[in-house]
Amino acid sequence: MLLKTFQFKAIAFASLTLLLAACETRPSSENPTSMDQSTSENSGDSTTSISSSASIDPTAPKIVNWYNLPQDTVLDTTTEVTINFWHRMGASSQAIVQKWITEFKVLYPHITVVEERVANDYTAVADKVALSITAGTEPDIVEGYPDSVARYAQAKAPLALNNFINHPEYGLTQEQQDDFLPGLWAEGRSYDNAGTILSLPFTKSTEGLFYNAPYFAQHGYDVPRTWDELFAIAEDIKSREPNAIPFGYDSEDNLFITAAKQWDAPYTGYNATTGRGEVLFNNNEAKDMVKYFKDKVDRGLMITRALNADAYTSDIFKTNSRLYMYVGSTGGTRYAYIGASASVFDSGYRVGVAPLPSQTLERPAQIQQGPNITLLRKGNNTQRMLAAWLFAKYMTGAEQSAEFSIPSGYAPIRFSAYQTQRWQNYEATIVANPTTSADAQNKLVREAIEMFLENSQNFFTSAVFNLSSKTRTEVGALLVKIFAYDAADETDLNSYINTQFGESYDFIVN
Amino acid sequence: MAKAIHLNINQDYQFDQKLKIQRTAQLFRNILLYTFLTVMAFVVIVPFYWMLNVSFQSSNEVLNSLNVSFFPKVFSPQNYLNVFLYSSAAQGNIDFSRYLFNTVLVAFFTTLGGTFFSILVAFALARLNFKGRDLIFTILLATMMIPGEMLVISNFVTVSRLGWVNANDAGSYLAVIIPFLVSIFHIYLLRQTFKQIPNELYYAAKVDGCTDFKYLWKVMVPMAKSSIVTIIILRIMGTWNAYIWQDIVANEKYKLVTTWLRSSFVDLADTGSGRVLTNYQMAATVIVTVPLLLLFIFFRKYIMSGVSRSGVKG
Amino acid sequence: MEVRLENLTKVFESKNSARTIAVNQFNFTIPDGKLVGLLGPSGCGKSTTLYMISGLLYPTHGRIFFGDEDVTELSPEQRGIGLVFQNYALYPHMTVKKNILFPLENMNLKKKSIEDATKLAHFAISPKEAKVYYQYIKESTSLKNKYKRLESEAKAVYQSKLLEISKTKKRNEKATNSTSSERQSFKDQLNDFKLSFEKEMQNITPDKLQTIVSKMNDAYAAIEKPYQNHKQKIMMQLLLNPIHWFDFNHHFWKALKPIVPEAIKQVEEARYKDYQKQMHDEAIAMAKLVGIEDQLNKKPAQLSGGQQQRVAIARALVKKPKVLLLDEPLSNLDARLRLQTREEIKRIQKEIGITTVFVTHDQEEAMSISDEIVLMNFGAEQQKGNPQDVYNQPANLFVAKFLGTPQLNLYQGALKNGKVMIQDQVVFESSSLKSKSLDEVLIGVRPEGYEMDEKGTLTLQPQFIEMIGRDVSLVASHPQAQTPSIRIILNSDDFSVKPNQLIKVRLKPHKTFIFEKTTGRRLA
Amino acid sequence: MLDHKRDLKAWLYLLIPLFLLTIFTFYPLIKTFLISLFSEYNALTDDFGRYFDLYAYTAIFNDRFFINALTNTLVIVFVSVPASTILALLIAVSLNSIKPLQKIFQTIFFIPYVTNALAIGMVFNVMFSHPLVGGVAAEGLINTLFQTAIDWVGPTATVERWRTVVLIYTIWSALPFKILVFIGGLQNISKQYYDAAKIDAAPKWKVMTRITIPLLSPIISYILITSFIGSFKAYESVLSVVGTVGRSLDRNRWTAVAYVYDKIGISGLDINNISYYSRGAAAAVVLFFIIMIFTFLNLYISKKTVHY
Repeated sequence: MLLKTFQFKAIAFASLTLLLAACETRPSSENPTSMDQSTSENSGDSTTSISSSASIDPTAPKIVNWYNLPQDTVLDTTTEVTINFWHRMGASSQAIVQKWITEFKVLYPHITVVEERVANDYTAVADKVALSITAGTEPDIVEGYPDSVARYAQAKAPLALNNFINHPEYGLTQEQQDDFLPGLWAEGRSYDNAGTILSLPFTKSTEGLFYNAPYFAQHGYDVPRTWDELFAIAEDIKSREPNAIPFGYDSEDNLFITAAKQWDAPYTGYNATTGRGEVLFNNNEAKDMVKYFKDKVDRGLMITRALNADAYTSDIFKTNSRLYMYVGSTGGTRYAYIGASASVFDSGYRVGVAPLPSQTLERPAQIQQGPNITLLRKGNNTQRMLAAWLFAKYMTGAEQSAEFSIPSGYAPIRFSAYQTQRWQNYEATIVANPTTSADAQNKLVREAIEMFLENSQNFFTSAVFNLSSKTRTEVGALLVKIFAYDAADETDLNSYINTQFGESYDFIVN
Repeated sequence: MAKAIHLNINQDYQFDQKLKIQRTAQLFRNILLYTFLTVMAFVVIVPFYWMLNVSFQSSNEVLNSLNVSFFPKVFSPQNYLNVFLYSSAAQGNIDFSRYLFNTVLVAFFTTLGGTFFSILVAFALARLNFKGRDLIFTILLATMMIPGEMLVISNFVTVSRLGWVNANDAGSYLAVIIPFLVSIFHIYLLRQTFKQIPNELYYAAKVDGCTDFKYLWKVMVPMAKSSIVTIIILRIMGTWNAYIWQDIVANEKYKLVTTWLRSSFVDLADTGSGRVLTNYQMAATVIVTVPLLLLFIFFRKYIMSGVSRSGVKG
Repeated sequence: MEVRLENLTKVFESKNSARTIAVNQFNFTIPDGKLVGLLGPSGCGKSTTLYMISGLLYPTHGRIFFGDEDVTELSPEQRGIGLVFQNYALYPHMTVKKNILFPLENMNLKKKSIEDATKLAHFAISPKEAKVYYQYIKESTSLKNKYKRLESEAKAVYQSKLLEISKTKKRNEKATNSTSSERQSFKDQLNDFKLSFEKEMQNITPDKLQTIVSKMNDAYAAIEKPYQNHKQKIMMQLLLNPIHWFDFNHHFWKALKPIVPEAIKQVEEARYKDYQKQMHDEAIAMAKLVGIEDQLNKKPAQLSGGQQQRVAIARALVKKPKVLLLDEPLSNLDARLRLQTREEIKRIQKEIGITTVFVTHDQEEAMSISDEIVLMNFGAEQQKGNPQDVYNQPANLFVAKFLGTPQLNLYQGALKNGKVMIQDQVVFESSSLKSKSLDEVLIGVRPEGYEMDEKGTLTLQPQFIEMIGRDVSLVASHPQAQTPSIRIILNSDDFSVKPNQLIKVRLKPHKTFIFEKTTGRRLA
Repeated sequence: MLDHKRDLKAWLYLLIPLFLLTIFTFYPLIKTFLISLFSEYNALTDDFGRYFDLYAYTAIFNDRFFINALTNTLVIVFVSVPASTILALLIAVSLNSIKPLQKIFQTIFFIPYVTNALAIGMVFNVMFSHPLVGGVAAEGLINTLFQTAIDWVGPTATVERWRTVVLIYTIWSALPFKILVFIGGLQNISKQYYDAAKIDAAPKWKVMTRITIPLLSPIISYILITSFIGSFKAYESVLSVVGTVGRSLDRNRWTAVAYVYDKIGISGLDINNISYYSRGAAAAVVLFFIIMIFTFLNLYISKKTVHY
């Protein structure tokens, strides 16, 4: 019976191989396909600096054709449209979006927006969107990171917003565009040199150094600006409290990427000749950087989330003992207080926030993170895409931006957000020395956002290509391995680091 | 004479001796058996003991205690209630009961449809003879060896073309139920059983003017009920353990318990530690395990003879 | 019901197109109400024949008639036969009662009896039309059967022709041509059938059949109509009262009985009869007939072989088949039970007088209960007739050898103008042999065919004496015997045999048969 | 032996199931075969690309992580399947030869079968857990019991260690079904064989090897075949036991299936312009053929050795 099966399969396979003969065979050196070429003129350096907005060359090849929206297009308010918005927001944020949808419905009664939380993390969202693109059931608007957008771009799925932005009636005026924080705005343009805009900034954050303010005051520490300063403090603490772990860093991924930037160690970038994204982190500068932190971890001065049994390091921080400073996302600012027991809070536990320390003061760098919103091309259904655009525009409005930031700690993405009544009221509520956890949170959030604004010139993002997210998670895992590795001696450690770097690199490019 | 008697006694004595030896050997063997079984049983049971233990610990204990506790420091049965009340941000505020409901629903229909189709196909393959039967059976056997992931993507495209993916309605259920409704493994198992039902019964039924279909349901199915019960259990288990496929196709509201068990209970709402609240997780696991355990205890007899049948050559 | 087999042939084609002819041109008629034993060594095609009669197998050629109805094309259930298998094939998961009920449950009694009743009603109401109509129905069905038969015969012929061709085929054009031509002619034939069928249909169809039918129905409706309204009302009333919900039909019928018009009374009766009860009663009756009424609630596994056997028979008979088929029904029973059940079967068969075919390889069995036996070998009939005749006048060597225990003894001999001699001793002569001469014949002698006689012409070397119950048999040897030892049954009065002393015997003519050695044909 | 006039009926029984199978099994299967051969297949546009060649296959066989994944799979297959089978057989036989407590034991041994595989995998993970930095979290059960501080499943766990845990888990979770099947089989063996053995005063082990195993051999071969097929597809077990929630499974711990999932998750082309997706498909196909070969081997061997 089963022998028959085998024959049957064998035949099937034979026929396939016959097909093979009929088919064209690949020339040895073949140029990469569409997406890669489009980015080929992209700046050669390892990361696209955002503070200095890249020069636009309209003749450069476009990653996707700009959708042609005639200037005289008018919104057809008679026919109903339904647009889908996929995201991964937590409950509270989702509630806000739902509120916006109802408000938006009042403005445009004929547009129905269906928001949906399709996954737990952005990669999963991207997977779903990718699959839905294959199946032709993709949403109109999706929340996500640039590398996902790059992924969609392989199917020419993202909608180029340029003509929508430039539309006299429904678009954005120049000052409206300038109202966006330049760095964030530029990110939407970072996919090619033709100035194609594929995304609008949505919820943005960076990493900040959160420290136990009273404790610092008590021992007369100044807020550290470099890692050396930070670890000097850490050692001092350690000398006082032997079982303390003075400093925590929540995201290993971020630590590696940011530190690499600060150490001026290549991480990822675009190959100058082929123009394809490439992985570069396997170099000595990066290894030195890793060794620097590994040393601190070994000396019990530092801990990361993975080393903390997958608990945010703020977890220990909140106990007002052992851990007195940590680097976390400003998006989660409030968690510096949330969960801290009342007794701790009443005992005078207060949190301060500062920019991320850097290796040298000359080369500060701070990762800029947080998802954007991207529109997806819906064939030639202009009205539908216009509707989607309008909602996107609405969500990124000053009012909304402010509304979204205050509870979360994400920074408003538009300057005018700070002029809104809502923001003013919020500012008014902030008290100099809060006595309730809620007040303290508000104060801290405000400080975090200020920090965000003041340092936005130090923001950077990494190159965006089909392996970038894989690289990101891999370097994180790499860091954890090395930190957790129990080295016999210097040489052993070096060899281990080398092998691990090598493996990780092979793994990613393979 | 006396000597003889003495001899006899002696022999009897030796005889007793033999008996004793045998008895002790027997005893020894039993002791061995029971110790072996008990040890194995212990090994098997430990994870469950642990599951229960954790499921009764307080959140504070699972998050902050610095050494394992073999019994809950603070006995907190309320976990079992909280599992249902707990709506973690990570799950977009869809609570456990919803997932349980989905699972039960899906399990019900997959079992119903799946078993029904398995019976039909197995019958056709085992009883009726028609051109190309062997070919079909061969192909089926071959597909039994396919790793499921070879099918995932194409199937995803198919179901989404049918508009079932992330559908906010029964569509999501269809997407979870339909694609893997027909299980070749079960067909195989059932066919083996059917094969063993003597042909004469079929001829007799024919003579009694019984149609094929009626014969299937009135004679074959009752005779194969143990195998069918087994299939049902396997089906339910399948749904209970379904992970990847349903996670891909169904949107949050329509996913099944496994997803919940794995990715929910991430502690963001309470203390923001970002850790998994294992006590809730385990409580939930216990909740989904118990009904199946009862099911088994209830059907033990059938299941046992059922699965063993499947082994016999057909 | 008489069963007629017309040159029945069954050819099994295995995948590698090896053809085995299980039954070959078998012709036979089973008289109505008789019990016929199909007898033969295993693999002689007797079971195949039985299964063809049952409809589980379809013949390759030939026809099967129940009475004058051609059932060749009919499926088992349509033929209305009862079949008892060698291993009884009882449904293990059903109780004895359920087993017996099973056939009844399958034959929609209600529908049938309503139809019959309606027919009667029609005859009662509008005899003229009814007569015409039902006549037409009858004729048309038989016509259909006829053409079905014709077609299938033609098909069989066509296929056999194709087979011939494919055999003689030498991979050349002509062969393929001939096949195509055959196909063509076959097609034409079918066409002709179709045409002539339509024509004949025309003939038997009474002019304005429609009007007749409608007339008939109207007449019926005319009577039924007023009653129907009544019926509705009554039903409503009953439904209002919950007491009636349980066993509704019963109450309903009770209420209807007085008001139902005479003409359609049976129809309504048939409609509201409690068929469950009827089936149940029939099952019980059957159980009584075979004597297992006290086992009804047991599962087959709990019964002895003999009881299972009876259940099987009951199940076969319960739907009152026209023909009862038994496939080696006794072979699974021990010797004593076998005798018992044998009688039992005979009794039951006589009691309901059903035409019965009984397949066995045990000649004693067959001979003891059959009204008539058919001996088969190599798929062909060897001899048939009343058991005793067959035993006394075997048609050929096979039959003679197959029947009778101990087996008949064979001697090598010669035939010199009418005289049969063994070792130059004339042992037998017969007028029927005239003055034939043949130097090689076989002399078959039944064990009881010897007589001690000083002047006997046959000299035997005794070996020992065997006593089986009352009869004593002498085991002896003879140089010309086909077997090393021969058995002789002596009548106990004359046996003064001393060991190792030659004895002389005479052959009884009517117990002695002469066969042609080469063909096994019987000479005398 | 029954002559069938109409094939049509049989097809009616198969109609719907075959239809479903065609859409959801045969079609994707064939498509995957094709994708694995079109080395520039673009999953997002479902565009097969220009080239029909075996590059995807060469790529995966030059990928040490695929080889590594295969090795992991094979280890799981060749350790856990025989081990669990033998263990299950022993347990079943012992269970079968005791009277008191039998049912209770049976139930206990069946429990793993009805628990959610993933969840219980996580229990194992917790039991073997080990904090990378002292004093931030508790040692797992095992480390506590044996007074060790070994990383069994964490990022620094050595191959031997995490494999041990995975194997323990896979064996553990494979036991119940097998025990069940064997007990069923043992109960079908008629007592008389054993009585005969008693009369011949055959020693216990001889009874086992000469009677029990031969008579169980059809069931054993069935178990082997199905569980080989099953464990070749292992993935969730590893993921849940030695993976961490929220992080992708460590590449060194991949099984073949994990490899497939990773590759079909990445879009676009690798440095040699071979679509990752095609590579995933190729890996799946390779796995498929390996499984098939092993199944035939199994069947062949069982044909030789099984007494039906």
